[in-house]
Amino acid sequence: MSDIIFEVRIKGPDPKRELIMKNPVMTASGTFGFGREYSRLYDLNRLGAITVKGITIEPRRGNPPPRLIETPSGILNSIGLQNPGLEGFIGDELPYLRRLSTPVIVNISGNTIEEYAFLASELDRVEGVSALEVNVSCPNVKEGCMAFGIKKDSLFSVVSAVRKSTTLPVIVKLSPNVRDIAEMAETAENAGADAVSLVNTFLGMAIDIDRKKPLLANTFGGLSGPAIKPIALRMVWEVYERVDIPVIGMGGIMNWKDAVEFILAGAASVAVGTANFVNPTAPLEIIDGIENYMIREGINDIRELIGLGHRLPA
Amino acid sequence: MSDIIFEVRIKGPDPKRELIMKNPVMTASGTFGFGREYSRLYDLNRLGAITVKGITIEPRRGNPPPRLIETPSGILNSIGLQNPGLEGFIGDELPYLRRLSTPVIVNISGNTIEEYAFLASELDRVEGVSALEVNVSCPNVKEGCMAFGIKKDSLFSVVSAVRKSTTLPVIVKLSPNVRDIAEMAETAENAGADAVSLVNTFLGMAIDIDRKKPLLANTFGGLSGPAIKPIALRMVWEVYERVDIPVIGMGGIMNWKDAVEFILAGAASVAVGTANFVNPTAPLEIIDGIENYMIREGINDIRELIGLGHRLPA
Amino acid sequence: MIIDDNARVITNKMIIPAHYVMEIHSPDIALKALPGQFLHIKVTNNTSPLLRRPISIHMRDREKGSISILYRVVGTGTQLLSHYKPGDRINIIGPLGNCFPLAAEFKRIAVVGGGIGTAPLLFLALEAVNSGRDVLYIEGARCRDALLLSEHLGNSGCRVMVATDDGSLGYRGFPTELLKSRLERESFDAVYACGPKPMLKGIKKLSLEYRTPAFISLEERMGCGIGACLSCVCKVIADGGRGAEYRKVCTDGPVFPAEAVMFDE
Amino acid sequence: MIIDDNARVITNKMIIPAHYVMEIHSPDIALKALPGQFLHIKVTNNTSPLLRRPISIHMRDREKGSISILYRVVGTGTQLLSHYKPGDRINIIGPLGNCFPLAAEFKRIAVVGGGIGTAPLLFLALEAVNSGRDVLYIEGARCRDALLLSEHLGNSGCRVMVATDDGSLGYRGFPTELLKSRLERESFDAVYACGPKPMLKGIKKLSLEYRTPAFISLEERMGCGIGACLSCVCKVIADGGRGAEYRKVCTDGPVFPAEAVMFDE
Ligand SMILES: Cc1cc2nc3c(=O)[nH]c(=O)nc-3n(C[C@H](O)[C@H](O)[C@H](O)COP(=O)(O)OP(=O)(O)OC[C@H]3O[C@@H](n4cnc5c(N)ncnc54)[C@H](O)[C@@H]3O)c2cc1C
Ligand SMILES: Cc1cc2nc3c(=O)[nH]c(=O)nc-3n(C[C@H](O)[C@H](O)[C@H](O)COP(=O)(O)OP(=O)(O)OC[C@H]3O[C@@H](n4cnc5c(N)ncnc54)[C@H](O)[C@@H]3O)c2cc1C
Ligand SMILES: Cc1cc2nc3c(=O)[nH]c(=O)nc-3n(C[C@H](O)[C@H](O)[C@H](O)COP(=O)(O)O)c2cc1C
Ligand SMILES: Cc1cc2nc3c(=O)[nH]c(=O)nc-3n(C[C@H](O)[C@H](O)[C@H](O)COP(=O)(O)O)c2cc1C
Ligand code: FES
Ligand code: FES
Repeated sequence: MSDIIFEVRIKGPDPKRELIMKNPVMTASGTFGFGREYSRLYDLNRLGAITVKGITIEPRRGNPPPRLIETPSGILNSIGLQNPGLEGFIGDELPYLRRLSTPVIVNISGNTIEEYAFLASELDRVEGVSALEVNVSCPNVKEGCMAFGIKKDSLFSVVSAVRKSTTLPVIVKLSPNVRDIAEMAETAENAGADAVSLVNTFLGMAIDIDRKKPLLANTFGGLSGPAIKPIALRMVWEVYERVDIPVIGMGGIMNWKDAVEFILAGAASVAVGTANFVNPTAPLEIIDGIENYMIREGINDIRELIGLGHRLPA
Repeated sequence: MSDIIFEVRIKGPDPKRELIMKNPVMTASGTFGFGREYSRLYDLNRLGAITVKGITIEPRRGNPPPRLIETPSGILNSIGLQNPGLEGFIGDELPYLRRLSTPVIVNISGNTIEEYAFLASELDRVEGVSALEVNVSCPNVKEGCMAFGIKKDSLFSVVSAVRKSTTLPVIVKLSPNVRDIAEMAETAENAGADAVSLVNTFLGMAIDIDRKKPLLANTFGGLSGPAIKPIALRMVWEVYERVDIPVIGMGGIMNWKDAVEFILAGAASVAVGTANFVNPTAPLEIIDGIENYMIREGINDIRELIGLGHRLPA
Repeated sequence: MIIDDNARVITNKMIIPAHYVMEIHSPDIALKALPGQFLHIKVTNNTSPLLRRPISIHMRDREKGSISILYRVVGTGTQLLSHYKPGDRINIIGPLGNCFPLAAEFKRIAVVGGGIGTAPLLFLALEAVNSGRDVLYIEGARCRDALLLSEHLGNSGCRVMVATDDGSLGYRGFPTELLKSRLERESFDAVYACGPKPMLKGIKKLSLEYRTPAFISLEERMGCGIGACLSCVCKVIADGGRGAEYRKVCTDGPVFPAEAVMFDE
Repeated sequence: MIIDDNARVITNKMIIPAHYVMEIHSPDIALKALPGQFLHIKVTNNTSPLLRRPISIHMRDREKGSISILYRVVGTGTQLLSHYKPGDRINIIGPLGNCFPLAAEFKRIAVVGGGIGTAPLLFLALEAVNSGRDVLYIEGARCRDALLLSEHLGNSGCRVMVATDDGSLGYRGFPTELLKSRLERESFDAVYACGPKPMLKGIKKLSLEYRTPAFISLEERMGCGIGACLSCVCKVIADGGRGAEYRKVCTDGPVFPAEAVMFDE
């Protein structure tokens, strides 16, 4: 390790409960299971943070297969929030995660505002949870979730309810399926979010021309991967200009160069999603790559890099 | 030619001015110049229709270069509506196009509602113009255009104004940079559109990590190509369920299989855009491919295929 | 541990049209691999096709430190795979998944492969023979020229039978029919199968009918290949037959007890 | 007509590290090609990289019906190009763009290539010599080992001079400086150049200073390559020097009169 200041912090209402990441690279929810899977490939303690698969109060079975379709430079998924539920998570998954030095961010979803608030208050005092990510942007479930994230008033209500239920740092995960994502980010900020993360997947589909029906059993799915990177990057750029809270950038980050683009656009931290499937050690390579880039560019503190793209003269 | 009914019609207010395409394949505005360029490669009379580059009243110089960036399975462009203006188009480009048997659709853009109305009324009686495509979705110009297409009230006003100014079939080109494109399509329909075309490009960007600035001189650009296909297809699917006017589908169509997906999703006609750059004879291969598919599937009339994906049992 | 290896291609040869065997130098994977496991293979450095391709381990040679795959070219990914040349580096992750359970009490077994589904079964059959089991190996194919393995198995110690759709060699008909006729005559402690879905359905039926445990290897589209993304699920019977749940083909499988698998119509 | 050809690769050889010459069998393009024109080349069948790559025509052999390109591997596209083998098919569109104007009155000419910019100039120089012109060919490169063409030109009838940044061969310094020293001593009817932007700026300056027409070949990112998409524009002087407008490098160029080109700072 060099002298580079690589630490990223997300402050919540309680100064003692700040989310402290040793580097700006985390994993994106739903692409990294509950961490354990990838621990068979490398030491998870190297990561800045781990965001786990989206959790609901009750276990969910998810959507029928096929749940995944490859598209040009992207994938469509319709997992449908299959998860072991709050208790299953706390009982079966968290004990392992707790042993890591890497902070754990729990991604939560609900069908109602009350469900979000309940999850937040239940997780508030659970040891080993460092922050909550409020998923109001999953396009793969019939009720709730994305429905909350694409309208200002419901977004405000959900975030306010979560805010009142926990003193953990609250990250709001924004949907890109909106006209003006910066406005949504602003709404989340006004409702008490400590950070916003973006983007979740774009609603998409594919059709089987032989069967003449949608390829995904669920008709629609969420598009992720390098295909969406240009749009995700633009959204991070726009949001950075409108809010004062940290922005966590994601969407198609495959390597350290992509990550640096997001940081220059304004991301205080980046999340690696689909890339984990293609190259499981991508997060580590991205950590090293950003650091080497900073050394090469003579930038000592990651904070100088964040949003630098906006500040340089044309 | 087989006995397949391949003709597609878009009816306008004047029964004598119907847009009649001999096949469902047209070119997408801005990717095919004014046709002449591609006539050096093949006979343009084979196309269902030609949509020309977006026209404004006055000539426009466009944005500074670089105007094009390659992204994973896509491109970002920021041409900025460089065009010879209405007079230049009528004087220099239309005479050539008029000699073709293929109908010509003129894509129009304005900074104000009055400009749209003026263009529509001027083009109304110009020989050789078969339909107008109202571009309320170009993301690459500072004023007007996309600003009109992403809000319902302004969209309604522009389309109504154009509708009043011409008896040509009016196609409204929708922006995908909205939350609910079906709602926008409905608005266009209510304002008098004879068809909707979608999608225009997605607003995106790329950053040069060496210069630490946006790669496109114009900061943002429009994303097109196969990367966006899953989203575009989903939007066509949604719009088809909400409007009764024909839908012209586009966004990442590279080959006949992609085109068939759009038709199954509900497109009465498809437009080929970025694919022209990659494979200039793509439109011809798509025409042949759709026809062969119909023969193989025993479908005699293209109208049976349109939206078929919605009608088959699960 | 899962091994992430930039491995060297030793050979990559077409054996019959559109079917290739690639041998890859990867000592750590060769050491650990079990029959039924698979590799997750990166076929390109570009972003399209984006995902890795899951391919079963067809053979391994511990001494040489190599593993082989047998694959059929069906699309872009397998096409790209067929372009690798000896000496090229290929990124593989493995060994992944569970394996065919060769329980001690399974002394007489039948192995049934249909088409390319035969790929993971050679490894299994050879391990079974080497551990002193009696192995009947049934390979099904469209026609004589589409058979993949029979020769290799010739002097392996397996009993080999062949079913071809057109009767150009061996039994005329499906390998399940051939298995059924054997089940009428002899009994097996376990059946192992891999192949197209209708064949696996047939195996499940026979397994129930003849009360013989059967283990089938499933395919599903995969993202991560290591159990993290939940893309690759199949439906299995849960709650003692009253319910259903989704299990991951990549880590709970690819091998499942036939009776547990719910084939949707 | 523009020719869209699924052409056969004849050879594809590295000449110095990262630099290749590919010869392609394409009789129709060979017949029509003019010096300064380019091909738009499809480098892959996948969607990434999506766009074709513009590469100048380096040589042509009408009898053989072939054209050659000289290219430097700088990214994914040119990397893929370097993997083509003799016998492979490659899709090319061409010949595209305008050409270096060899007006009848241009009897004594200077041709200046910097780095890979020398690629389109061999074709030009040989045509000029064959039509009885006096040609001074200046090639600039980083160092002796990076020189691309000098040998080919050896017995072509051109006068050849070399400039290397490090002085390892010929003049030590930029090719523009070498040209300037020639312009002090002899006069040319026209100068033709291709190379990095700073070099082309230098050529423009010399053209104005020595009142010698100069024609420079520009590069810009291209979409269609045939004038339809307006991606590839460069800024040129318009309205008799009072205004500026954007012209398409693919069809209005790639060759422009140096004096017309506006180089932004
Ligand atoms: C655990 C496992 C082991 C496998 N072992 C082998 C093996 O040993 N040898 C071998 O040849 N193949 C094997 N396969 C299948 C192999 O993974 C696919 O054939 C391959 O991924 C196709 O890639 P492609 O790019 O060539 O084809 P694509 O262009 O991706 O697809 C071609 C066709 O196959 C369908 N398809 C692709 N992948 C899957 C999938 N995973 N499930 C269902 N349909 C699919 C597509 O929809 C399409 O119709 C295995 C699959 C799994 C899940
Ligand atoms: C008319 C014309 C003729 C050309 N002739 C030749 C030739 O004869 N030989 C040769 O080696 N090259 C030539 N080039 C350049 C060649 O097209 C590029 O080097 C090539 O497209 C790069 O592709 P890539 O995928 O390898 O690199 P990429 O990965 O696409 O890019 C590598 C680097 O080059 C930059 N770049 C890529 N394309 C361009 C461009 N068009 N303009 C400016 N910067 C770019 C990228 O931003 C990046 O920094 C020519 C270009 C033009 C426009
Ligand atoms: C298979 C899969 C499952 C996902 N599940 C979740 C989830 O449970 N909760 C959530 O907020 N986002 C989920 N996402 C979205 C990702 O966290 C991420 O926002 C998105 O994939 C964009 O990043 P990427 O392009 O790097 O993958 C999922 C994505 C994928 C591909
Ligand atoms: C270079 C370029 C220029 C374009 N110019 C216009 C335009 O002038 N008017 C318009 O309505 N759409 C324009 N478009 C959008 C296309 O018509 C089309 O909607 C979009 O590219 C999506 O289709 P594709 O993915 O097949 O390219 C342009 C697209 C590109 C790539
Ligand atoms: S492929 Fe990711 S869980 Fe199986
Ligand atoms: S590349 Fe399309 S106009 Fe030049």
